[in-house]
Amino acid sequence: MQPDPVLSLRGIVKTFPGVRALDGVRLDLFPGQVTALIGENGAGKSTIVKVLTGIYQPDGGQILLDGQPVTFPDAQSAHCAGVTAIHQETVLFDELTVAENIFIGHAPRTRWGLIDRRAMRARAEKILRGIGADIPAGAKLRDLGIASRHLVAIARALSVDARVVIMDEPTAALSHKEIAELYELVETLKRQGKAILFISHKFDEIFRIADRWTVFRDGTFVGEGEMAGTEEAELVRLMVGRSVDQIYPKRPAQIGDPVLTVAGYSHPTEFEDITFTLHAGEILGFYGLVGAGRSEVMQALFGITRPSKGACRIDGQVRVLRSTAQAVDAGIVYVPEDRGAQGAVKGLPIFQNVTLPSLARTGRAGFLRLAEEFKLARDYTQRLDLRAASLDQDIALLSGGNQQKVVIAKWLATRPRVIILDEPTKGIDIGSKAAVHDFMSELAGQGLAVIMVSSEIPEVLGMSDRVIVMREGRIAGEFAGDRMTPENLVRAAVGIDRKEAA
Amino acid sequence: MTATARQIPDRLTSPAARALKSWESLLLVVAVAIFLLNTMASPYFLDPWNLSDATFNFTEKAMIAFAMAMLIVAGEIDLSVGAIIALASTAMGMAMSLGAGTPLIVLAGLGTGLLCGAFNGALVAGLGLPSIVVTIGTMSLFRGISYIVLGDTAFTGYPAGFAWFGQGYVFWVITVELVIFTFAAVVFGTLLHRTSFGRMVYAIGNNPVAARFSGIRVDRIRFILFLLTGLMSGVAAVCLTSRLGSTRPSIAAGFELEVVTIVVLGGVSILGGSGTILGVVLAAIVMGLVTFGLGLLNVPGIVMSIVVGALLIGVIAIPRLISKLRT
Amino acid sequence: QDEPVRIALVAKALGIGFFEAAAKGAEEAAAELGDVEIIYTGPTDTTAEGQIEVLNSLIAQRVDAIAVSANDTDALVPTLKRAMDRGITVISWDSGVAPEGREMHLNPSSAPLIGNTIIKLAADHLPEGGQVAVLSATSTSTNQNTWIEEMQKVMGDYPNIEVVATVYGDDLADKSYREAQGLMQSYPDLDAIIAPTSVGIVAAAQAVTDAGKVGEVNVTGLGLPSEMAGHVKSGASQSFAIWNPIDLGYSATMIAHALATDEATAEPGATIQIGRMGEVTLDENGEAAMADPFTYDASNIDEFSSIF
Amino acid sequence: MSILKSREAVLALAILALLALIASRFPAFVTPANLARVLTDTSPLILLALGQMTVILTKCIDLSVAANLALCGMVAALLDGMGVPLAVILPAVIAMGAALGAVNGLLVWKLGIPSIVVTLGTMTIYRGTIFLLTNGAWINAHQLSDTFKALPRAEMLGLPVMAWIMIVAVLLVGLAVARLPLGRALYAVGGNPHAAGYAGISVGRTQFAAFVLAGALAGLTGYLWIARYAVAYVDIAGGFELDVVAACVIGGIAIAGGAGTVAGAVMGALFLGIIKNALPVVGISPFWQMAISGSAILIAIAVNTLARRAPGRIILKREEAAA
Ligand SMILES: Nc1ncnc2c1ncn2[C@@H]1O[C@H](COP(=O)(O)OP(=O)(O)OP(=O)(O)O)[C@@H](O)[C@H]1O
Ligand SMILES: Nc1ncnc2c1ncn2[C@@H]1O[C@H](COP(=O)(O)OP(=O)(O)OP(=O)(O)O)[C@@H](O)[C@H]1O
Ligand SMILES: [Mg+2]
Ligand SMILES: [Mg+2]
Repeated sequence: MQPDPVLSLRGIVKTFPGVRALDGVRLDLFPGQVTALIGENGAGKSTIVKVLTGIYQPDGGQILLDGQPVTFPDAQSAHCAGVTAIHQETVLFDELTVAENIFIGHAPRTRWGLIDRRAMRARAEKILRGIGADIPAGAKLRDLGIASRHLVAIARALSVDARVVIMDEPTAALSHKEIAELYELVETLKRQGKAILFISHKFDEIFRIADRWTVFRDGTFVGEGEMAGTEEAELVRLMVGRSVDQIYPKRPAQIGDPVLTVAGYSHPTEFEDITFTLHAGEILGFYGLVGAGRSEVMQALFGITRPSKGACRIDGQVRVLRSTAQAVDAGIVYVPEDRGAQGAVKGLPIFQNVTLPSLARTGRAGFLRLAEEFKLARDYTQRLDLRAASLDQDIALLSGGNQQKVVIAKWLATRPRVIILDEPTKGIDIGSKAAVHDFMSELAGQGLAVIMVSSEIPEVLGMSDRVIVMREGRIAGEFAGDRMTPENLVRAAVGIDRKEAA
Repeated sequence: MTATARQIPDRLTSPAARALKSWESLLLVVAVAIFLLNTMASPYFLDPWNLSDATFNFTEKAMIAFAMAMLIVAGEIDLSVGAIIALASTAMGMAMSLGAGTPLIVLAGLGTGLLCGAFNGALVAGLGLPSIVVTIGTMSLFRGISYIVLGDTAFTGYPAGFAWFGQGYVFWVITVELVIFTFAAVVFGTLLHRTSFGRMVYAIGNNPVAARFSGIRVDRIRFILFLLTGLMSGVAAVCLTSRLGSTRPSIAAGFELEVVTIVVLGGVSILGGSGTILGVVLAAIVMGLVTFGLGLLNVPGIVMSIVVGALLIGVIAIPRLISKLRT
Repeated sequence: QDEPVRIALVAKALGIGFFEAAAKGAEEAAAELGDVEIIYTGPTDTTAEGQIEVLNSLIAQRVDAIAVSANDTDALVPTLKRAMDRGITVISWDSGVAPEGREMHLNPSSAPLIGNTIIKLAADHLPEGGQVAVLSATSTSTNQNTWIEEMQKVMGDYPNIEVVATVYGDDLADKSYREAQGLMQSYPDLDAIIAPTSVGIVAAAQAVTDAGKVGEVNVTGLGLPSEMAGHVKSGASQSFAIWNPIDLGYSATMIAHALATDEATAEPGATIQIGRMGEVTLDENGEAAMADPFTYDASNIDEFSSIF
Repeated sequence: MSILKSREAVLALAILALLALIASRFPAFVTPANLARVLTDTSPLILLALGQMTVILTKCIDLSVAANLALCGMVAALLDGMGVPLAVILPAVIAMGAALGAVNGLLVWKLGIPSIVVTLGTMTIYRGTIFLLTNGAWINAHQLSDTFKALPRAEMLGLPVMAWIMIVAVLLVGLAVARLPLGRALYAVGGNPHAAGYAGISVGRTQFAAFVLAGALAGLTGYLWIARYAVAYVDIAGGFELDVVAACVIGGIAIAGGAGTVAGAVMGALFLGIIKNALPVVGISPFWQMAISGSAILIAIAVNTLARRAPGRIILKREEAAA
C-alpha cells in the first residue's frame, strides 16, 4: 500500500523563448522512497528541479506539499518548505569556506543579525561527519579536490531539515568508490523517511536504488510506475519513443600501422612516463577514476599543456606540439570533456563553430567564403544527424547532445589522423549515446585512430580494441583481448594490486 | 546512418531582414534625426566648410575606436590609448628635434605606437594579466615617460610638410584626416567582417577557452590586436600632433574614455563577442554631430558630455526597457 | 550694418572666478560700445583640445572676433590661423598664443613687472632673508612660466632670498594643497610660498592654516581678493597682488572690437584706445601690457573682496 | 610560510619596505605626525576603495564614484551656503550619494546593462549636473561656514576626525563583509553568479546593494573632501575613479570578481597614498611621479595575478607521501 505523496506536481508548464520545456507534467514523490526521473537530454528534468527549488517560476500548474498548494517564489522559500537539491551544475563558491558554502543563504544568525560563525561551523562539521566526509569546515573551498567538493555539495543539500531531497545526475562526475558511498547515503535518507528524486542517465544505478520511476519525453509526462517488475527495455522505449537495440555496436575494424607513438610523456605535477602506441583504425580506451589524469594527458597531446619530457611521433615523424594549432596541423584533434566551457563557442552560429579550425580551407588568402563554410558545415552536421532549425542558429540554443555533435563535426571537418574523445557520452541520453558509438565505429572503420577516455566500464569494454588504465597520473596497466575484464580494469584503477603486495 | 539525415537550412531569416532590425539601423535613424535637428537649430550648420571642420571632433578618436572595437569584441580593452598618443607625439617631437624630416617623424610616431601596443600585448597576452588594469597602469607609465622627457617644455616647429596630416585637404572640403578615417573604417571593417582573423576575434570574444580548444592561437591574436590599437593610436598621434602643430605631455588627455564611449555606442558589447565596425562609424558620426551641433549653440562642453552620457545609457536602456515592459 | 559685432571671449576653462570677472568686464565694454554681442565660452577643463573644439564652433558661427586666454601657446595656433584665414580677428589675452596665431596679445601687466612683484611681495615680509618656494599651475601654462622666469632674472636684487623649489599644483585644489604640504614638509625652514595662480594661492593658504604655520609661512602671489579675503584676515597671507580681471576683460573686448571694425590695426608700435583704461601700445612682438599689478593686504581687502 | 602566502601580508611587507626606502632618503616622513597626515590625506582614497571593492567583488565596476563624490560635495557646499546645519547636511549627502549609486545599481540590476557602460554614462551625467547646479562657478573657502570646514580637521587623540571617520568606515564595512549575509553574498555573486541564484541569492539585488554602498561612501567622502580642501568646483577629484580602481587592484581585489578582502583594499589605497605623498617630499622631480606610480601599479598587478595563478591540480603524489 502506497503512502500519500509528500510532494505532487500537477500540470506544470514552463516555457522559454522558443522552447516549451515542460508541458503539463506531473510528478509524485513519496516518503522513504526513491523516485527516478528518466528522460532524454532536454526532456525537462533539470527544469522541473529548478521549478521545485524556486529558481524558475512555472507558467502554469500546481505544486502540492502534503496536499496543500504552495508556491516557491525563490530558492529561500523552497528551502524553508524542506525541499533541497544537489543540482546538476555545481553551486559552490571558491572564495568561501566549506561551512559558508554549506550554509550560504540560510546561515545561523546571532542576536545582532550577524552570521553566527561558531554555530555555523559546528553544524557544518556535524553534517560532514554524518556523511563520513573528513573535510575541515574552515577550509576555503578552492583548496579542495573534486571529490571533496562534491561532498560539500551533498552536505549543503542536507543542511536544511529537508523532507524532499533532489539529486540531479549526482554521479556524473563521481568515480565508483564515491558512487558507492552515495548509494549508502541514499539508503540512510530513505530510512529517515525522506522523499528522494533521483535523476540519472545510467540505468544500472537506477535499477539499483530507485523504488519508482517517472519518464518525461520532450517536456511531457509519458508514464510512471514501480521499479519492481519493470524491464529496462520498456523504460528505454518510453523514453526515446522507439526501441534502441544495440548499445555498443562495435564492428571489428582493420587495425593498421602505428599512427601515434607517445614515449615517456611527463609533466612536473600531473602525469609521468606515459608511453603508448595507437594504430590506424583502432579505438584505444583510457579508463581510470575521475582525477586519474587522463584528461591532462590528452590535453598535453593536444598542445594545451606542455609536457616537461617525452616525445610524440605521428606517422613516424617527431612532432613538437606547443599549441593547439600545431596539434591540429599534425592531425591530432580533441573533443573536450567540458562541452560548455571548452567545446562550443556559444554566441557563434553552428556553421561558424564547425568551420572554426578549417577557416584556412574554406577561405581564400585569409578572406572568408561563406558559401564554402555552409557547404562544409552542412556536410558534416548532416552526417552526424544534427537536429537544428538552421545552420546560422546560435549553438547555445541547442541541447547538450546536439552541441556535442557540432563539436565532433568541427573536428571531423579538419580530416584528422587521430581523434581524442574525452568522455564523449557523459551526460548524454541513451539514444544519442548509441549514435555517438555508432559513429565512432564508423570512423575507426575508415582508418581513423581513435582514443576514447571514459569512466564507464561498459562503454570502455564495449567500444575499445585495447584499454589503458591510469592511476594517479601514471599508466597502471594495459589490457587487450581476454584480459579486458571489469575486474582487471577496476583493480588497476584503484591500485588493489599494490595494496595487496604491501 | 546517413539514411535518416535531414536537411538543415542555412538560414531562416535573410541577412537583409536582420540588418533592418539591427543596432546599426537604429543608430542611422538617430544620426539622421540629429542631423535634421542641427539643421533646424543653427543656420551655420549646413555649410560644407563647417561640416568639414566638425569632422575633427571625431576623426582621431574614431581611428582608434576601430582598433579598440576589435579589441573589445575579443573581450579585452585598452585604456592607455590617450597616453600612447602622448608618448608617440613626444617621440615625434624628439625625432624632429634631432633633425628628422616628415617621413621619419611619422615613422617615429607609428613606431612608438606599435611599441606601446606591444608592451600592453606582452603583459596581457604573454603574462596573462587582465587588460583593464594593465592599461590603467600603462596609462600612467606612457604619459609619465612623456612628462619625464618634456617636463614643462613643448616641442614646436614641426616642418611645414608635416602639417598636411592634421590640417591638409585632399580635395575641396575633404580633409586628410577624413580620408584616413574612411580608409581605416574600410580596412578594419574588412578585417573584422571578411577575414578569418576577424572570425577568430569573435570566437575569442565569445569563449576564449573554447577558441583555444579549437586550434586558435588566442594569445597571438590578442597580441596582434593590442599592436593594432597601438598602431592606430600612433596614427591618431600623427594627425593630432600635426593638427596642434606642437607636443605637450598633456596631449589627448581623457581620449580613452571617449574612444570607449564611441565603441560602446556603436553597439559593440563591452563583454566581448559582438559588434560591427559600421556601428562604430555611425556612433562616431553621431557623437561628432551632437558635439558640433551643441557647440554651434555655444552650449558648454560639460553639458554636451551630459548629453553624450545620457545618449550612451539611453540608447542601450530604451530597447531593453521596451522589451521588459512588453513582457 | 544691422548685425551686431560678435566678439567671443574664450576662457581657459569655464567656472574660474577670474574669467567670470573678465566676462563681466567684457559685458561692460559691450554696453559701452553698443551693437556688440559677447559670446563668453570655454572648455570644461583646461586642455588645448577642448579649447580647439570651442574655437571650431566659433569659427563655424563666423563670429567677428575671438579673444582667447590660451591653455597652450602653440597648440591653438593652427586653429586660430584658420580663423584668421576666414576673416576673423584673433587676439589673445591673459595667457598668450604664439605670434603666428593672433594679431596681438594683451598682457594683464608686463611680465617683468609681475615677476618682480611676486618676489617682492615675499621679500618685503622677510627683512632678514629666507627660503621661499614657488607653487605654480600646470607645467605647461605659458604665463606662469614666463613670470617665474622673469622672477628668476631679478633674484640678484634680493640676495638673502633663496628659491628652494618649484612645484606644480595643476590648478587643482587638492593637488596644490598636497604640494604645499609637501613643501612645508621638505623645507621645515620655509618662510614663504609664492603661488602666482589664483587656485594655488588659496590652496596653499589653506594648507598653511591646517598645518598650524600661520605666521611662520607667508603665502603670497597672485589671487583674487574675494577668494583670499579670509586668508588675509587670518594672517596666512600678508599680501598678494592681482590686476583687475574686470578691466582685463573690458580691455580685451575693446581691442578686439577696434581691430574687428578696422578702427585700428595690429602692428608694432600701433596705439589702440581702450575706453576708460586709456590706451595701449604694441611692442615689436605685437604684445601690449594693460596695467600694473595692484597689491592687496589687510588695509584694502574688504574694499575689493565684494567686487571680484 | 603560510603567512607569506597571504596577499595581504605581502602587501603589508611591501608598504613597510616602501616606508623604509622613503625614510632612508627623508627620515622625517616616518615621524608619527607625518604618518598621521599621510593617513588623513589617503582617507578619501580608502573610503572610495572600500565601496569600489564591494562593487568589484560582484563582478561590476563603478567609474562614477569620483563624479558622485564631486556632485555630493558640491551639494554639501551649496546647502552650507543656504545655512543648513551640518547635522542635516551630513546625512543628506550620504543619502544622496546612496541614491546616485542606486541609479547605477538599478540600471545594472533591472536592465542588465554592463556596469562599465552604465557608470561611464552616469560619470559624465553626474559631473555635468554639478555644472548645471552652479553654472560652473567655484565655491571658495570664504563662502563656506567655519563649522562646515572644521569637522574633518578637528583632532581627536592625535588624529583628525577625517581619519577617524575613515577608520570607523573600514571597521563597519569590514564587519559587514565578514559577518552579514549580504557581505558573504558579495563573494558568492562574484565568484559564481550562476550558482548564487541556486543558493537563493539574487545577483542583481546584491550588485545593487554594492552600488548603493559605494555611492553612500562617495557621498560621505564628497563632504569630507570639500570641507578639507575648502573649495568646490566641477572638476573636483577628476580622474580619481582610476586611482580608486588601481588601489583595489594593488590590494589584490580580483577584477573578475569574487576574491579580495577589506584589508587588501585598505592597504592598496595606503600604498598608492604613500607613494603620492612621498614623491613630492623626497624630492623626486614632479615629472617622474606619473611614470613611477604607473610602474608601481603594473608591478602590483603582475605580482598579484601571478601569485594567484592556480598551482595545478597535482595528481602525481610524491613518493614519500604515497608511502
Ligand atoms: N534558461 C533556459 N532558456 C532557454 N531554454 C532552456 C533554459 N533552460 C532549459 N532550456 C531548454 O529546456 C529544455 C529542457 O532542458 P533541461 O535542462 O530541463 O533538460 P534535461 O532533461 O535536464 O536534460 P539533460 O539530461 O541534458 O540534463 C531544453 O530544450 C533546454 O534547451
Ligand atoms: N581539484 C579539482 N578542482 C576542480 N575541478 C576538478 C578538480 N579535479 C578534477 N576536476 C574536474 O573534474 C573533472 C574530471 O577530472 P580529470 O579531468 O582530472 O579526470 P581525468 O582522470 O583526467 O579524466 P576524466 O576526464 O575521465 O575524469 C574535470 O572536468 C576536471 O576539471
Ligand atoms: Mg539536466
Ligand atoms: Mg577528465
